[in-house]
Order: sequence, then C-alpha cells, then structure tokens
Amino acid sequence: MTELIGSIVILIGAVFLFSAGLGMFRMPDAFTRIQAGTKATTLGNTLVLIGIALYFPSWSLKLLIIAYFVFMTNPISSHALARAAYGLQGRCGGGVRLETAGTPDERSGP
Amino acid sequence: MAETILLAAAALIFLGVVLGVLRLVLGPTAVDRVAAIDMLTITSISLIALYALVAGRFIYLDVALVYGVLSFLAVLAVARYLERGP
Amino acid sequence: MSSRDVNATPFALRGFVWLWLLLVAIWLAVSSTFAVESVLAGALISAALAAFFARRFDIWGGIRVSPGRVYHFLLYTGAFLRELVHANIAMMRYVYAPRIQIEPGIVTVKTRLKSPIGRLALANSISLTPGSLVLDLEGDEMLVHCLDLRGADPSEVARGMTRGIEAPLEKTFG
Amino acid sequence: MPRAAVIPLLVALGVVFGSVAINYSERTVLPPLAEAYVEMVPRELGAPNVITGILLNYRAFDTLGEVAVLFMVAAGVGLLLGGRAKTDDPDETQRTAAVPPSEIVRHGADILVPLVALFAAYIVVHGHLGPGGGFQGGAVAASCILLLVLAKPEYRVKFAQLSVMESLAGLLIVLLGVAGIVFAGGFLDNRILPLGEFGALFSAGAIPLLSVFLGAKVGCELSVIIGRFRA
Amino acid sequence: MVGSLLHPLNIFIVGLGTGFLIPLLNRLGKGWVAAAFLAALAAMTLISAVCAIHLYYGGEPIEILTGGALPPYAINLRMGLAEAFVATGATATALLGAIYVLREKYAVMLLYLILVMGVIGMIATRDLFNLFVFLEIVSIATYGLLSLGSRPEALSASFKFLMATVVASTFFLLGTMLLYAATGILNIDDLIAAREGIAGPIAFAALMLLLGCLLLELKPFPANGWGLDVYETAPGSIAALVASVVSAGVFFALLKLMPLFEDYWVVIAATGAITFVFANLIGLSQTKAQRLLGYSSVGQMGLLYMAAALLHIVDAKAAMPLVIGGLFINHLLAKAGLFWLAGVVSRERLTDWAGLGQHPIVLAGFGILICAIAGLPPFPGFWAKWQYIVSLASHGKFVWIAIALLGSLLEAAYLFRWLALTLHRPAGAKDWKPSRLALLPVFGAGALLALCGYGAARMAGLDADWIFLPLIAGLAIVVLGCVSDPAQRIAAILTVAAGGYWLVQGMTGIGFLFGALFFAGSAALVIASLYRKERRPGFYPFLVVLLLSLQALPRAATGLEFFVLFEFVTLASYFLILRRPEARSAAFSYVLFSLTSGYCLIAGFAVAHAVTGEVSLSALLTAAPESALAFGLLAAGFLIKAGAVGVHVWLPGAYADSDDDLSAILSAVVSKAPIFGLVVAAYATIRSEAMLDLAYAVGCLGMLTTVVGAVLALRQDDIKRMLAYSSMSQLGYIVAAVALMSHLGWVTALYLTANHLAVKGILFLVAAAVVLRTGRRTFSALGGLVKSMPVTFGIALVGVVAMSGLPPFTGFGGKWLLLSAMMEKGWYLPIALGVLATLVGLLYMVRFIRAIFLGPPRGATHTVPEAPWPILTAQAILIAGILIMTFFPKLLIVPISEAIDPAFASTLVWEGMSLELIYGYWNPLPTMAAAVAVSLLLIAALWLVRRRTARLPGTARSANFYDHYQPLLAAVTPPWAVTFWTAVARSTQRLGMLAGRVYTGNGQAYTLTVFYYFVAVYMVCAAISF
Amino acid sequence: MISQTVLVTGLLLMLVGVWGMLTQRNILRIVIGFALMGTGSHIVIVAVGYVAGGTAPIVDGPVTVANAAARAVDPVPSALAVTAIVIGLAVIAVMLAFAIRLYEAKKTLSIDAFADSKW
Repeated sequence: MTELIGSIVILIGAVFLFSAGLGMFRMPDAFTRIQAGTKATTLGNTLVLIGIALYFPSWSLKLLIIAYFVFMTNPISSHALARAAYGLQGRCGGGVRLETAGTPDERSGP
Repeated sequence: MAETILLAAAALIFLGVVLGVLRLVLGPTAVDRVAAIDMLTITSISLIALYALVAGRFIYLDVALVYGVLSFLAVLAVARYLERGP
Repeated sequence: MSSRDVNATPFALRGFVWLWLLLVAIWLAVSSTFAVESVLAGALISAALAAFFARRFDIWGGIRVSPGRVYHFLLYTGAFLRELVHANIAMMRYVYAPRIQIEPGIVTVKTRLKSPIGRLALANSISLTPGSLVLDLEGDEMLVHCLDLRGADPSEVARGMTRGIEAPLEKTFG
Repeated sequence: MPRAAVIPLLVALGVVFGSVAINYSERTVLPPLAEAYVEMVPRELGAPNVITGILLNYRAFDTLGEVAVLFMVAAGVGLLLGGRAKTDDPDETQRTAAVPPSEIVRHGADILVPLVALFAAYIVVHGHLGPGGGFQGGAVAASCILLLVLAKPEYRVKFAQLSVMESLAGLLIVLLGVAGIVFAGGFLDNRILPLGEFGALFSAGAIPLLSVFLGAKVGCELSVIIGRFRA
Repeated sequence: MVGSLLHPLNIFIVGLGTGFLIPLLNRLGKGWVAAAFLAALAAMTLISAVCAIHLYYGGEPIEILTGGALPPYAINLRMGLAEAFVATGATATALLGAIYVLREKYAVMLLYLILVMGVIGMIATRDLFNLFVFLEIVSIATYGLLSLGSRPEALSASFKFLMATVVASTFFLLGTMLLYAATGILNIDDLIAAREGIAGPIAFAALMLLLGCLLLELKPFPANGWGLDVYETAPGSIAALVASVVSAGVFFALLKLMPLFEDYWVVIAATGAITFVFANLIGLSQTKAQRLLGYSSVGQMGLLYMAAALLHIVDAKAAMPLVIGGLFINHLLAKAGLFWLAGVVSRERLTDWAGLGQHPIVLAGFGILICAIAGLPPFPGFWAKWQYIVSLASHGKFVWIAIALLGSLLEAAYLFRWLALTLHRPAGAKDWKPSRLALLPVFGAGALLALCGYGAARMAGLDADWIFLPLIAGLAIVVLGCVSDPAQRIAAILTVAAGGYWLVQGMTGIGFLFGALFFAGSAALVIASLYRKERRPGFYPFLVVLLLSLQALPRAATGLEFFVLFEFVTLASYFLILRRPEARSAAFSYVLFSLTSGYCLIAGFAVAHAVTGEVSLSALLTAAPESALAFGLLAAGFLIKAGAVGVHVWLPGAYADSDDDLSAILSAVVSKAPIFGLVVAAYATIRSEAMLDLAYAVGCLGMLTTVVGAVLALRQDDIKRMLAYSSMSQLGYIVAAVALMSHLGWVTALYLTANHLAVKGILFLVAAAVVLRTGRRTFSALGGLVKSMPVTFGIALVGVVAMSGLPPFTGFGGKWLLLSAMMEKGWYLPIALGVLATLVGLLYMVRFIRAIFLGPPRGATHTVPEAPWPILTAQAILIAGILIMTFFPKLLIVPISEAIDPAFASTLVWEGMSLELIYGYWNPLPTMAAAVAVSLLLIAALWLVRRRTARLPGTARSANFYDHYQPLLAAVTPPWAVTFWTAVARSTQRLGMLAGRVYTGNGQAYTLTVFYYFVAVYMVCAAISF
Repeated sequence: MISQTVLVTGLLLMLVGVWGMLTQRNILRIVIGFALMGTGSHIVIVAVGYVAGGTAPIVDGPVTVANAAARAVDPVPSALAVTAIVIGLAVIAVMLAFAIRLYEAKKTLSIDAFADSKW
C-alpha cells in the first residue's frame, strides 16, 4: 500500500517537474523562465523524494538531506541568475513593469 | 500497478527534460540556457533518486547529493560570470 | 570572511556548538548508520569543520535557541510550505494556459529583518515560491520580480509576499 | 576554418565511429579480467566498492600518475597565471568590484560551505563503501573554495598553505606506497593495515587512509587551480 | 640493500617523491630545490644506467610489480635492456639539460622532474591504460614547461601544440577503451600474445586510434605544424626536452606496441619516409635556427620509426639494437645538444649566427653535433644507418634505402650550410661571450655521442680500433695547439709521418702500393705547409686527421672500414676547405657531392654485402655477375669523388679556393682516394663480360672527363683553377686506365697515379709560391717571374713536362702505356679522346709556363724573392720521386705488376699477355730517341715564343696569347653541369617552400590536419586489411 | 541496447566537440569543443563497461559478495573513467590558463589572431 501511495506521490512530483519543463519552454523571457522552470522543480523534486521515502523508509534521512540541500541551493542559484540577467539588462527602479521580450542579446566573449 | 505509475512518472519527467533541453538549445540568451541547465540539474536529481529506487540501491543517493552540490556550483559560477559582464 | 576581534570568543564558541551539532546531525543523516566508528568519525570531522568555519563565518554566531523560537520556526515552515504548494499550483495555471498572458514587473519589498540568517531565509522563501523572484537585497529593500502584475497594486503584491513568513522569521532569528 | 573543410572530416569520422557503434554488441557477461576483479576486491582487499579497490590497489599506479597530473596542472597553471602583475589591468579589478555578489549569495555561502565540506569528508572516507573516493571527495572539497571565491570577493586563496598541504599529502601517499613494499606484497599494496570487518568504515586496509590523502591532495590541487583562475 | 635501492621502481618513487617535496623545500630556499632536483635526476640516471649495465651483462629483465598482485590484474612495468638503454639516454639527456632550468621557478623544476619520470614510465610500462596516464603526465608537464616561452608567438604555438596533442591523446584513450571492449585486455603483453584474435571493426578502429595517436605524437608530415611552431618558439632548453626526451618516450611506446600493428608496418614505414623526406625538404628553406632544428627533429623521428617498421617487416631482429638504438641515441643527444646550443646562442635567425667562429669552443661543439645529426662517423647515427642499409639491402628494399639516403642528403645540406654560415663573421657583427657552464651540456652530449659511437662501431662489427687513430691523433694535436703553436706544427708533421709509416707496415699488394704513395705524398706535402707563418686554428688537427685517414685507407679490409675512413677523409678535407671564407660555397658543394658519393658507396657496399654475404672487400672478387648494381653504385660514388664530367662542379672550387698548400694536398694526394676505391670496386667486374661492359662505360666516362677537364683548364685565367681542371683531366686518364680491366691498364693506372701525385703536388706548390710572393693568381696579372724565381721556374718546367706526356719524364711513359693498353683492348673512341686531351693539355701547360714565368713582367713582380724553403723542400722530394720513376721505372712497375697479379692471374682478361711483353713496349731505343727529339723541338718552340714576346713587349694580344681561343672554348664548353646542378638545387628548394605552405600557422588548421591524418591512416589501413 | 545508446551518445558528443573546436573562432568556444570531445570519450568509456542488466559493482544491499560477479557491471572502465575524467579536467584547466594568457597577450580571443609562426 505504501508503495502505491509512494508511486502516486512520485507521479505528482513528476507532473510538477514536467510542468517546470513546459514552463521553461513556453515562458516568454528569461525571468519568467527562471520563475517557471527552475523553481517549480523544487516542489516536484521534493515530492519525488518523499515518494521514494515511502518506498524505503530507511532511506528517508538521506532523502531529507537531499531535499534540504535543494531547498537551500535552488533559490540562491536562481537568484544569482536572475540578478545577472537583471544586471545585464540595466537597472531600473522598483515597481517598473518590464518589457516581456526585452532580454539582452547574447554577448560574445568574456 | 505501482510500477506502471512509476513508469508514467519517469516518462513525464523525461518529457520535462526534453523540453528543458529544447530551451537549452534554443536559447536565445545565455541566461536562458543557464536557467535551462539549472532546471535540468534539479530534474536530474529526481531522476537519479528515482533510479536508485528502481535499482534498489541506497548508495546511488550519494550520487544525487554530489551531483546537486556540483551542479549548483556550476550554475552559480556561470551566473557570477555573466554578472561580471563581458 | 570577516573576523571580529573584540568579544570574538563567546560569539565564535556559540557558533561552534550550533554548527557542530548541525553537522553531526547531517552526518548521521547522510551516512544513515549509527555504528560506533561512523558516529565517532562524524563527530570528529564535524568538530574539526565547525572549529574551522565557525570562527570565519559569523552567521552561525547569531543563532539562539529557545522553545519560543522553535515554535515560530515551525510556524514559518508551515506557512512557507503552504505558500509553496499554492504558488506552484498557481504557476501550473499559467503554464498550461493555451496562451500565456502575463505582465511581469518588478516590485520593491521592505523588510524589517536584521539578522543575516533571517534575511536569507526570507529571501529564499520568496524566491522559492514561483511567481516571485528576488533580484537584489540591499539594506531593508528587496527587489522582487513578479511573474504577473496584471490588475494588481504593486505595493499590495509586495506586502502579500512577506505575509505569514516575515513575522515568525523575525521571532526566530531576530 | 571553413566549414566546407570540416564537413567531410565529420562524415569520415562519422563513418569510423559508425563502424564502431554498429558493430558494438552489449556485453552479457563480464570479461575475465573484470570478473576476477569483482571477486578479488571484496575477498582480498576487503573493500565493497570494487572500483575503489581497483583504483587504490591494483591500478594504484595509475592513480598515483593521476595525482601527479593534477599536481603538475596546479604547478603549471601557477606558472602560467601566477606570475602576472597583480594590478596589471585596472579595468579587471574594477569590474570585479563593480558587481559584488548579493547578500543572499554571500550568506548562502556561509551556510553552505561547512555543509559541502562535510559532504566532501563523507565522500572521501566512504570511498571504499560507496560511490565515492578521494577524487570525487576532493572535487567536492574544492567546490567549497569555488563557492567562497564566487561569493566573497575579499576571499584570497592561500596558495602557500595549500601547496604545503598538497605536498605533504603527496609525500604521504608515496610513503604509503613504499610501506606497501616493506610490509605487504608490493608498491601501494593496501594490506599494510588489517582488513577489518567487511563493510565497516574502518576496513579494507589502507584504502580509507589512501583515500583521505588523495582527497586532501586533490582538494588542495583543485583549489589552487580555482584560485589561480580567479584573476 | 644496494640492489633494492637501485631497483627501477625507485625511479618513480624518487621522481614523484621529490616532485611532491619540492614545494616544501621551496620554503627553505631555492638552493634546496635545485639540489634536490639535481639529486633526483642524478638518482634516476644512475638507476637506469645501473639497470642497463646489469642487463647488458646478461641480467634478466627486471619486472616491476605494483599493487601487490600479478600482471593481468595489477599494473606491471618492465626494465629490459632496450628499456634501460632508452631510459638511461633520456635521463642522462635530461640531467645535462637540467642546468638550464636551475634558475627558473620551483614549479619548472617540478614539472621537469615529473616529465622525466613520465617518460620512463612510458618506456617501462606494460599496461595500455597506464601508458595513457604516463603519456598525459608527459604532455601536461610539457604544456607547463612551454609556458616559459612568454612571447605571444610562443604562447600561440603552445596553444596549437595543446590542441593537437589533446586530440591525439583522446585518440589514445578511445583506442584503449575500444580495445578493451573488443578483447577485455589491458596488459600489453597479453594483447600481443592474443593479437591473432584482435579482429573485427571495433578492434580495428581501436588499433587505428592507438596508431594514429602515436604517429601524431611523433609529428608526421604534414600534420606537424603545431610541433614545429613549438620547436621554433620555445626556449632552447624546453625545445630540447620536447624534441629528445619526450619524443623518446613516445617513440618507445610505438616500438613497444609495434607487434600489435603487424599488418600496418608498411604504413608506419611510409609515414616515416614521407616525414623524413618532406621535413628535410622544407628544412632547406628555413631561416630560423630553432625551426630548422625542428624540421630536423621531425625528420629524424620519421627516419627512426621508418627504420623500426622496416626492420620488423624484414624480421631483422639482430640488427634492431644497433639501428634503432644508434639512430635513437644519436638523435637524442645531438638534437638536445643543438637545441641547447640554440638556447645559449639565442639568435633566432640563421644569419645572425655568423661570427660564432670567433669562439672555437662553441664552434667545435656545434660542428660535432652537426656531424652527428648528419650521420657521419664516428657518431652512432652513422653506424646505425650503415646497419640499416645493410639489413635492408639483403632483403632487396632498395627504395627504402634510397629514401633514407635522399632525406639524409637534404638534411646534411641545410645543416652544413648552417655550419658554414657560423664560421665567418661579417663586419659589424655583435660580440658575444658564451658562458662556459652553459656550454657544458653541449659538450657532455658530444662526449656521450662519441662514447656511444664507439659502442655502436663495435656493434656494427668493427673490431679495428686503429680506424680511430686519425681522430685520436687529431684530438691530441688540438690539445697540443692549446699549449704551443710551433710544437703543434712539428707534432703534426711527425704524426703524419710516423702514423703513416706505422699504418703502411701491415699492407700488401695494391693496398701497399697506394699506401706507400699516400705516405710519400703526405709526408712530402705536409712539410710545405710550414711556409705559412700565421696561426691557423684548426688547420693542423684536421690535416692530421685527413692525412692519417688517407694513409689508413688501404689498410681497410672490410667495406665498413673503408667507408669509415673514406668519410673521415671527406669530413676532414671539408673542414679544411671551409677554413677560408672565400671557399664557403665551394666547401658546400664539396660536402654535398662528397656525401652523395658517400651514400652511393654505402649503398654499393651494402649491396655487395648482400650479394656476397661477406663483409670483406676481397669478397668482391667472387661476386660477379650479380654484383652489377654494387659495382654501379660504387663506381658512381668514386666517380663523383674523382670529379667525373657532369658531377665535377664541386671540384674547381674545392681545389682552387682552399688554402694554397691545402690545394696541393687535395689535388695530389686526396684525389687518389677515389682512384684506390675504384680499383677495389673494379674487382667486382672481373668475372663477367656484362660487367666488363660496365667498366667500358666507366672508361669512356673517364676519357670524356679528361677532354672536358682539359678544355675547361684551358679556359681558366686563374692559376689554381686551371690546375684544378687539369687535375680533373688527369684523373680521367687514371679512371680510364683502371676501367680497362687488364693487367696493362692497371699498371698504367698506378703509374699515372704516382705520376700525377708528384706532378700536381709540384705544380700546386708552384702556384702557392707564386701567390705567396706576388699576391696574384691570374695569368693576366702575372709574368716574367723566371728572373726572380728561377728555381721555381725550373721545378715548374719539370712538372709540366712530366705531366703533359712529353719525354723524357714519367708522363710520357704513362701516356704510352695507356695508349698501348687501349689498343690492346680495342678502345678506339677513348684513344681518340685521349689524343685530343693530350693536345689540349699541351696547350694549357705551355700557357702555364709562359704566362707565369716567361711573359712580360707586370708590376713589381720581378723583384720578389724565391719561394720559401718548405715549398722547395717538398718540391725537391717530389722531383726526386719523378726522377726515380723516370730512370728506374722497373722499381715501380715490377711491384705494381706483382701486386695486381693475383687479381688478374686467373681471369678471362688475362689472355696470354706476359710481363716481358710490357717491357717490350716500354724499353726500345727508338721510342726514347723519338722522345728526345720531340723534347728538343718543344724547347725550340718555347724559345721561339719567348723571342716573339720579347720583341713585342706589352701588347695585349701577345700577353693574352690564348685570348683568341676564348670564344671557341666558350662555345664548346657551355656550363651545362653547373646550370644543371644549380637548377636541381633551386627546384629542390622551391619544392620545399611549396610543401612548406601547409604550415599556415593557424591552430585550427593544424588540428584539422591532425584529424585528416588520422582518417587517412584509417583509410589506408582499412584498404590493407579488408 | 542501453550501452549502444550511450555509446552513440558519447560518439555524437565527440563529433559535436570536434565540430565546435574546428569551426568556432573564439578560443573559449574552442576549449568548450575540446571539453565536449573529452566528455564524449568518457561517456564512451562508461558505455563500454556496461553489462546487460548490471548494477554498480559495489557490494551493498542487494549486491552480495556471492552474486556480485553476476550482477555487477564491468568495474574496469569505471575505474579508468575516473582517471580519464581527472586527466581531462586537468587538460581543460591548462587550456583555459593558456587562453587567459593569450587574451592578455593580444587582447583578443579570436584564434585567427594567433597564427604567428609559419613555414
């Protein structure tokens, strides 16, 4: 029974992961892609790990650590990425609405 | 039953990966690509964990952990690189 | 790495203890075994690492534990998880919509938090919830990118982001 | 390079690789050498991880060479990048300072670095038990330095300390190898220490020890390399 | 305990241990680092050397086990004799070169040390993947060391190097793994044992990847631009390391895996051949020192693996140590030495090297290394090439021999041109002082080369140590020269005389006759050299080497001995000619033609050896008729050296532009060496009619040379040039006489040889005296010396009469004998040519006397003193010889007949002719009477001419009596030969420049070439195997 | 089947790397080409070691000393891959260091600017 529940949890996680991929694909600009793609995965990943923990309860401690680690790192990396994108685009004040397709061109070289 | 569901889950995740890879290839900017990589790494952690489950091997989780550490650093490094500009 | 010359010792010692305990806990979780030699090795390694890092990173020195703080931390956790699921589902609506209709923008969010770890937790929480993404954190202002600002008041959106999270965090970390 | 010149090459290489790929058939049994390893490593070395057993005993000479490679790269990159004038390019330093990492990244690093270091230690000492070992652990350890470098502009990699550490670790590895000649069957033989209980943390002879030295050395070397690239 | 300390495993422990220790020691101080570094290198050298010695004396190969398990499971290494030898060479070279990096940062020493260890690992390991690891260790150490060249072009060259070698090592990795996939084996010994089973597309691709990597690492043409750029731009010490030590490791790896590539040996050989030829071809047009050395290195490696593959093909296991080892050690030490020298000199362009001649020590080192690279004796490359050619000749692989020789010739061309450039300092060249310490490794390499050369000589089967006598004597004279100049001169004369006397002792037959001639001529002419009062650095040592080698020549019993001495003669005379700045281009063409001749000889001896199966020269006697090729090659070689028409272009310059006393020696004595060789070679033709036709062709060529030489001599205005062409003409007679292959012919040949030796010695010394006293050397600027130099005039008259075939002196008898012998054989065309040549000869000889001595005096020449005593003494001795031969011909002819009797006693040619018959031609009174009458007529004619010029003093027409012949002469002797050879040289150089266009300097293009090279190797091998 | 897929992936990655290193102008991109080629070769190594239905050769949990030989994949390529990866990393590090020096020398990263030595 726990296995079935576990697998269903995993499936839900997989749905989130898939939608992250879809968001990544469909969203119009870099910021929104980061929003949809890299962060929606967190929940999906957590759910998958929970599902696995239901299969093998003895693994749960380590899975917890992995989940914790992802929770720690994922916002930091996406923040750094967004900040970089923002810096590339040029700074503007708070509350300003962004052009949806206004991402900067790819730069060549360092 | 559970196995079928797992299979479906794996297929879904795989589809997500394909979409991510598409974004990685299409770009158009470096930030987009890195964002795609970021997304792919987390998805990969899930995939590795899932593979550990299927193979029934606890030790594979170590791989997921190390992978998480290193790929986080990779994304952070590229982000910092982009931030410093050309 | 900043070092504090004055009254460094008690601060560092407190940091050492918390870091050590955290690391031992993580070690045990990661190795998932309670064999004597493993625990011993973990304790030793954790002690060494804690001794090495606690002096260097003052963030660990700011941690204090009391039942009230633990309670507020749990409150924060619950609020955050709820927010996380909520935001993810909201995100799925956008993603699966036939046409993505969004109006992204940037809002400024003010925060009262002072302790580094608290500010970090707040920013991470905001970043982790899809729909908002912290672009920068300077002083008491946070620049947040919002996925959709259609028909919403930016300041209202900003207040909504910290609601339920900031208060328990302030109680926990100061 | 004009693409017209490259395309025929890729076609030709594709033919070569294609002949390999088409004719490759998946193995169904282990080749004799591998089978022998799989049986010998747990039995003779007492290490559950066959790969580590191979790397740190049977093919330890390779591993030593690999350590030498990293050592040389650390030295060579130092030669290439270390001798440059510190402030030869004002632009460069200014640019680095212009965009300091955000507070989130800095404090995130504060929290993550000890964690990552712990993972590194875990991976190094579990080299003979799980999918880890000196190299992997060393790489993770070096990623601590990378994290610091990324998150803290004021952080300076301490090349002198690192090079002393890596030298000491290297010497210890060589000494361990020599000890293998004196006390066991040959150069870099791990059976200079008791094999211990199979699967325990302290087991498999000198493999954990070697793994720790390797981890320290690789970590230092990669750190030096990372530090040199920071420019 | 000592044994275990010297175990080869300790090389790795010491190498890595010290490497790891160096950063720690650096905290103590730089001195510690340098000391540990040198100590570690020395320990590695010592261990390898002790292993090599141990194995040489029959020790078992030393197995190095690691990991406490046996080979298929654990990595094992092996120190066999070959491994130990190569390792010793590599470590010794590295130790010598270490001096140059002692001042660098500690990281450099660390990289250097681990690189050397890595090379030994490549040499010793028996595991394929371990080989990859060591390959990478070596590569990465190289990359690190290349960063020492901090100029932008050095950096970009390093990056190109990086790109290409990374691709190559990826090939190796992939190949190793695919081979493992196909066989499940990583141990090289097991792979070789199972090589029959290595089949199928995957294994094939794996083998090709491995082969491709190893070939590419050896820098084959055209996929080697990256390597050349590095050679050009890296510091000399690092380039030396890459070119010698690193290449040694890669080459040995290829050698080790050679059995795996059994079906593709021919591909390897072809790769090497293409590389060798093209690298040297492109080397011809280089202007930068290190790039030139780079081409040479690449070429040498090509030769090395071509030889290795070919010896595998012909299964000549016994020859392998000498050929491979010799070529290897030769390249290793010599190339390292040259790169070091380039680093010490640090002048990029070749032309900037001019003026190094100011430093005899530098020059000596440079010369030694150049000779070694060019494959000249006594260095190991020479013996190795000899053995290579002998081994291949016995399997009929003539094309491969030709390729090796062609490439060597091209290489020698640019090397010797470079050497010549350094000798003479243009005005305003910068002064430069070499540091003694920096030159130490260069000389260390030279000394090791000499040592290895001796060892290689023994391996090549040379057990006649007296062969080295000339060199040792020369060395002794050099040492003496540092003490005192007069002592050196006296010692040189005494050495030549005493050494010659000692050498002649053991000779018999024709050898004895030639030996005696060489001895007498050398002893007489060397005295003349005393007339030069100034210091002549390098002259006496080389003179001693030249004359002693010459005198030793007839003593040679085997082809090898003969050839070695012949090369000594060539080399010593080359350096002697080169001493004069004006003779630079002459010396260059001299050495080129001499080397060509040498290569013909080496091939000829090798073929002879293959046909007869014996090394002895006398075996040629029994060799016919299969030895037609051998005879053809030998004859070609000797004819080139004798200055036969068509290939005579080197001759006038070499004889005329060298020092005056040297010209006498060269023309009188040294030119007889090829005659002796021809006599020896002609043994081969005795036994078959077909071969005698060949001899006839040689005879016609000889007579044609005589005519052309005479006509050309007539055209000259320069005294020495005229004498030089005259020499050519006279040698033509002798060649024809030898080619007669009859008893009478050979008697004539020897008789003419003796005559020419004496006469040309006299005449060149006359020229020397004239030049000394008047400072002029053209006929148009001289005249009337008879009053001021009467003795010289008399001597010259005797010489001219003796040479031009007029009675009463020896020349007459010689011509008479020759014509008789030709009549006997029915050679009518040569007779006609001979008569024509004699007439022309008469003309130019008359001119010689008339223009110098009898014509109207010019300038203040009538007040000059008589020739100095050393010249007169030498001339007196020679005249004494002529007189003896004139009045007591029996003294000469009887021994000659006796000497050649065994050769002809039982031949077809010896048809019923008897000794009495010969004397019948020679003695009759009428002949003598006619001769006296003709002489009187001649004197009368001369007197008349004198009267006429006296009556019309100072008119241009009478002064240049022969001017009106000039248009005619110019019409009949256009400079065909010179034009032809110039065109050959030009087009060769142009071809080289054209081929050099593949080096665009673009790293990506080079990488692309690397890939295409692999694909080409793959396709060719696929065509071979499927 | 699995190993063939992986093998083809590795080989294709190598080809991509080759394409990149030969057609790109920017030295950093060229280095990336090399890195891709190296990674491709490492993937090939791993593919070569796969045994149908095998699992990691680590004695733990379901894999016991007794059934290891039957269940494990070939450990040799994995062991070699570790070495190869480290070496590949080292090489890339050196290449990047050279790239930095090249950039400093000429203030450009275009490979065409570095065609110094010829003929």
